[in-house]
Amino acid sequence: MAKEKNVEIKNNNIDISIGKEEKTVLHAENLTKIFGGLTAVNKINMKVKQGQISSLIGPNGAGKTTVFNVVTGIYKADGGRVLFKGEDLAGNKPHQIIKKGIARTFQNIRLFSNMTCLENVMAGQHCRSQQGTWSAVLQTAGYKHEESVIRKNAENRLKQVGLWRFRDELAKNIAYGNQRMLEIGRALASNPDLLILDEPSSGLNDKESEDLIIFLNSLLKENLTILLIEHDMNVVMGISHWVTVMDEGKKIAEGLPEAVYSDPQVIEAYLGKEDEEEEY
Amino acid sequence: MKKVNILIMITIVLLIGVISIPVVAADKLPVVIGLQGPITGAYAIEGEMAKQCVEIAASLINEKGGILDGRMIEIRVVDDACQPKAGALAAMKLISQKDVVAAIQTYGSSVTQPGADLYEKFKKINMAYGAGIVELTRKGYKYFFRMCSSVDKQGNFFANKVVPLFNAKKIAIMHDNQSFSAGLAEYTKIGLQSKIDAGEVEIVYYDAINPGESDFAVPLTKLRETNPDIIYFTGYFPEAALVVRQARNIGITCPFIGGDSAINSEFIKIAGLEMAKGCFMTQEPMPSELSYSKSKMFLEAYQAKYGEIPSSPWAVYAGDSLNVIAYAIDETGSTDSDVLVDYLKNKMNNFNGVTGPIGFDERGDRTGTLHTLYVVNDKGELEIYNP
Amino acid sequence: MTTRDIINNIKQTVKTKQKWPIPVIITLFVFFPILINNSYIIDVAFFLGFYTLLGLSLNIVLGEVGLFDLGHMGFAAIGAYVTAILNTSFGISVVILLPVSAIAAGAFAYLVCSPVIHLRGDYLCIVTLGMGEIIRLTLVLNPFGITGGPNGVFGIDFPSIGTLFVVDNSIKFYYFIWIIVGFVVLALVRLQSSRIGRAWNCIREDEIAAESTGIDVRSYKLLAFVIGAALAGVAGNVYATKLMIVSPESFDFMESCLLFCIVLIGGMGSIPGIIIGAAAISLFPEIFRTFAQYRMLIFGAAMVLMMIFRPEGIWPRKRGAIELKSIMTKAGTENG
Amino acid sequence: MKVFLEQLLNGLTTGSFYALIALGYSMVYGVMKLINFAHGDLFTLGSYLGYTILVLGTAYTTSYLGLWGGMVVTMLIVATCLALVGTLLERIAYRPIYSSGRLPLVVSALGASIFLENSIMVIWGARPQAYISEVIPAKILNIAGLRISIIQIIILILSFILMSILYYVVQKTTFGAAIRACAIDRNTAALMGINIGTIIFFVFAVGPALGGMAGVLVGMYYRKITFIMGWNYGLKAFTATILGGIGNIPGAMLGGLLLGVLEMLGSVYISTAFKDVFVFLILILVLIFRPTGILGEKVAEKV
Repeated sequence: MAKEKNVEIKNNNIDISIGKEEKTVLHAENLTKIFGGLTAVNKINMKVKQGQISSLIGPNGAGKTTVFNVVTGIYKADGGRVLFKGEDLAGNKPHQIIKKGIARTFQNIRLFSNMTCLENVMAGQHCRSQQGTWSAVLQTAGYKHEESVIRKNAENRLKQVGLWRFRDELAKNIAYGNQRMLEIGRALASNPDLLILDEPSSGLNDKESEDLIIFLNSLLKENLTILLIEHDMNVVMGISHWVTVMDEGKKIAEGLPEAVYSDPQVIEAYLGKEDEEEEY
Repeated sequence: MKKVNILIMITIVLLIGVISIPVVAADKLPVVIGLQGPITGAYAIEGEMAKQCVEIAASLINEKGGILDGRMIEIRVVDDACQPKAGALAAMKLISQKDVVAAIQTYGSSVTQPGADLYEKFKKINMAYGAGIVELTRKGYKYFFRMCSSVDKQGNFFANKVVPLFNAKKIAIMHDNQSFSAGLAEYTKIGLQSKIDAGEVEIVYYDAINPGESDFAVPLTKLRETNPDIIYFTGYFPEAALVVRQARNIGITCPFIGGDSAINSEFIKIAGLEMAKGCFMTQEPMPSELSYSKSKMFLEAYQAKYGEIPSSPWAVYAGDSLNVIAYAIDETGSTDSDVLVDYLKNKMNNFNGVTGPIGFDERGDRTGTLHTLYVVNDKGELEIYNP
Repeated sequence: MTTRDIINNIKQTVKTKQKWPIPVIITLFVFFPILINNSYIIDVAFFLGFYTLLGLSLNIVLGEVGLFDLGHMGFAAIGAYVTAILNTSFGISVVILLPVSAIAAGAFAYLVCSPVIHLRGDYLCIVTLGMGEIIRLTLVLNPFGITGGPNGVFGIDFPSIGTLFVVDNSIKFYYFIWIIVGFVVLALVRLQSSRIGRAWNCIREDEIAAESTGIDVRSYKLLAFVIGAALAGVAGNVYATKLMIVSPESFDFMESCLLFCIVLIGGMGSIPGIIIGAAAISLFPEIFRTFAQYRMLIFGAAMVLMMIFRPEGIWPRKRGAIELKSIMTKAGTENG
Repeated sequence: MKVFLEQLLNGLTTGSFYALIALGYSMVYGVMKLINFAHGDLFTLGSYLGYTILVLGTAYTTSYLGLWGGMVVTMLIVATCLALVGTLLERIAYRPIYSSGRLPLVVSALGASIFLENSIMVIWGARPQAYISEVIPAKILNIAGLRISIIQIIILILSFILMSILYYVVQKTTFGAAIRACAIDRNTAALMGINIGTIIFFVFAVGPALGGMAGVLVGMYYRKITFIMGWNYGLKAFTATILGGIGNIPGAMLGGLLLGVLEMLGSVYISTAFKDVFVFLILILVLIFRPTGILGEKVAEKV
């Protein structure tokens, strides 16, 4: 299984002309999530197009992360539904959803701190392997082969995110920026079709965020679709093909970056917020 | 490489173990007899007392010049903390010391069991001083002897002597789910069966309390509602004392009769004299009641050394076990187990020990122990009850 | 020379990859009973093996997955009683009962754990604790008169293959338990480095991340419990055949606590650590028996000091290249 | 009915013992996230200290202070000693390893428990001790056919007072607010300028103090005390803590009383012997259907 994926990736070096591809990968319909009294996400509609980088932006507490958590099955939607490649994701557990091809990262990095970087990435392929207890105990040929494949993929991914030199370091011991990359590497290890990144550039310095932008663009060549939550306007404008803006749980605008950027509502809700922040 | 570490560590640890084992005395002169008892743990007191008794008994013999013309008796104590696992290890510890000719076994039936199996396997005479459950002597052990009496005898004594004495119709039996007391309750029931069938008596209450607990208000209230003529509590003294107190507090006035582990000085201390006095117990002769020539000597020696006479009859049985074994060795002039077994079971009868005449039947049970009914008098002493 | 030094030395020898210790140690180990001609010490070594087996079984649940299990002795009790009852009342050979008791304990674990597996940390801890107590109490209360109540069940046979080979003395038992332990260790080492082991550790590190990395947290937790319980069941079986009696007080809360300590003193998830921990727990009382009543007192103090000066355990698991390297070479050869 | 009321009273009496001990567990857990296994043995220690004071001091206590005065003084001395021991325990066995995670703490707690239990055995001996009757008001009242011993009433009243004081302190005062804040999030509380040191001191002083007093009360009520009773009471009290919602102080009180009554009901209507099985079953059921206990509030995991 994992092997085939691998091959597929290798052959997939055709450059997709950005924006042409119109096939919808992820489709959220009237997505609603309520915590106790407050409606964190209110009837959100959004589409994520194949082979594009879409962004979900908005001020703190707009409910961006909640959308992600509903999509990836950590929270259960209170209304509406999420379609992935036309299939309703309702009732799927997170570990089933990643198997379907949606991998994610977390806002506050969640790595397996006391495991080595390589192990972290290897763990990322769990859903792409199926050897059981007995074959592991008896070290069957099938098991050895799968393990070697996992190992090879892990190496490739680790090289891809540029952390090969840290392969035997414990995840908790590497620098913050590297931890972010490692988390992305772990997500990529499951060979996803849709990669969901929760504020990947937060806590990175300019250099690092630039590298990140380049890296994300390079991922598109793997026929990946990327959905990211972002604060940093520059990052968003730099790479997004499609931007959705949320505020207080509602969608207030969506469109091409430029359009959104000049949208008065967005400026009011989003940039206005930033002014306030500056005052304090 | 992991394995290497494992192995190294194990050997290190085991070597420490080896070093720490007491070295077996090279000098074979003394006759070594093992004592296995709960030196630590919840019943440490029983073990401690048994140790003292055995030492006294040994010293009395040694003062007279030992046995087998001039060989001293040496006691080797091992601790089983009153746990089966520790019991098995303790037994092994004695067995593995080649110079130990016989073992005096421990307090508590479930601990005695694994020990008995091991001694049997290694053909070592072992004599139990505090294991009441009947099954022990029903398993055809050859080398196992029981100095104390088994619970069925006591059960029958209660059924045939005590019940008529109080001419009781409604009987309440309470035990605490531990080997000995559950067994005693069980065999009392069996002993009563004939009377029950004849419709003379009925068991109105038969239930267990949890050992180690302190609050028996609930079971006692239940018991009160059945208003029995007598209560038979087969458990141990700590619970017995509380049961009496709480029973009296909630207005149960009928006679309280305890099994042989229920009443001792501790019982009186805990229950308080005002509650304890007038409580009965079915018991083999208490140390204080022992009036045989040998017991006098023994108890004086004990008092001289420890300032009081042993409060537990089991401890004295431990001492007597030593006497019997020593006597047998002296008579047969041999320390060979089979010879001794043959002598103890077939030839020896009515050896007069501290606890009276001693003999053993084929199964290894002691013959000729008589139960009596004791009562706590106003001075808080146990005296034989004669109405 | 503190334990720390000893361990460091050994670690050195291991690091410097000297091959000589292995055969030496193994031979020492194999011939130990013949060298030490003292059945008491051999029995102590047997019980060391017994506790190692239990420690390893608990280590799967506590060390690998990080689930607090304070009722683990209950599973051993299931194994022991299944063996005892089936053997004494139906005369089934205890060797056959070895897998049976494993399966019984495993199945039991599956049944009782599946409803509570979602509980976190201390809640799971108290539930397992309660479960252990329930098992013990039920055994005492002798349901349907099969568990023999407080007396327990006795007269259990020795393990034997027909009549030609019978495990009937300390030395044979010593080999019996340590061979089992050997196999278990081998299996666990392999599991640790497999995707199963990784998944377990992921759950220990961060459940949510594990879940969204594609690990079915619930079923992997259950798997750990079932395997752990099954091994405990095996231990129980051996215990029953060794002592020839099983009685409830051998499986009380204190014992479960000791198992807990074995894992933590040895070092979570570290197999050599577990064996050291087992040694510490099972040999300590034996070695210090001469101290009689002060023994457990010292023991308690030792546990506290241990945690103060080496909280990660005597021999914590060293994560790193070694295990992965081996796989890498395999990968190389197979895909080259 | 009469029987039921009597039993209810007994249930509440044992319940209040559990509650007093449970408070110790709950407070420590709330602040430290540590199951203080040694707490049960602190309770035993309190019981033995009370015994010694009463036995040695009978002459003084009864002659100078009278029965009641003697009792009060004993209580106070025991409480102080236990507060001391508790804080010492924290300093020696727990403080050095806060940094190294929770599991080492658990082991250390177990070790401390074994140590305490056996030191008690070494000091006072293995045989059970009994509170002497002279120092205990042993009168039995007969109210409307109900037989109630004075000591029972004392226990109920005293534990009620103690608990209501604690309840007031924790729920109504700023200091209490600080404690609750720590229970929710220690680090944030520290950032808010709450002195964690003081809180920890308070928790490790008051918890054992209450436990110790419970110990004295148990001694006075049942007279018999053994060095192993800590396990039993500790286990029950801990169960009570979870039942009420661990880390939640009113919860501990409720849980304790509830457990006492449940036990009573269990042994009346099911079987005395199966009582504990019944109790643990209830506990497990509660945890399955309300994992955070009765009063514990549900906290959503922030992702």
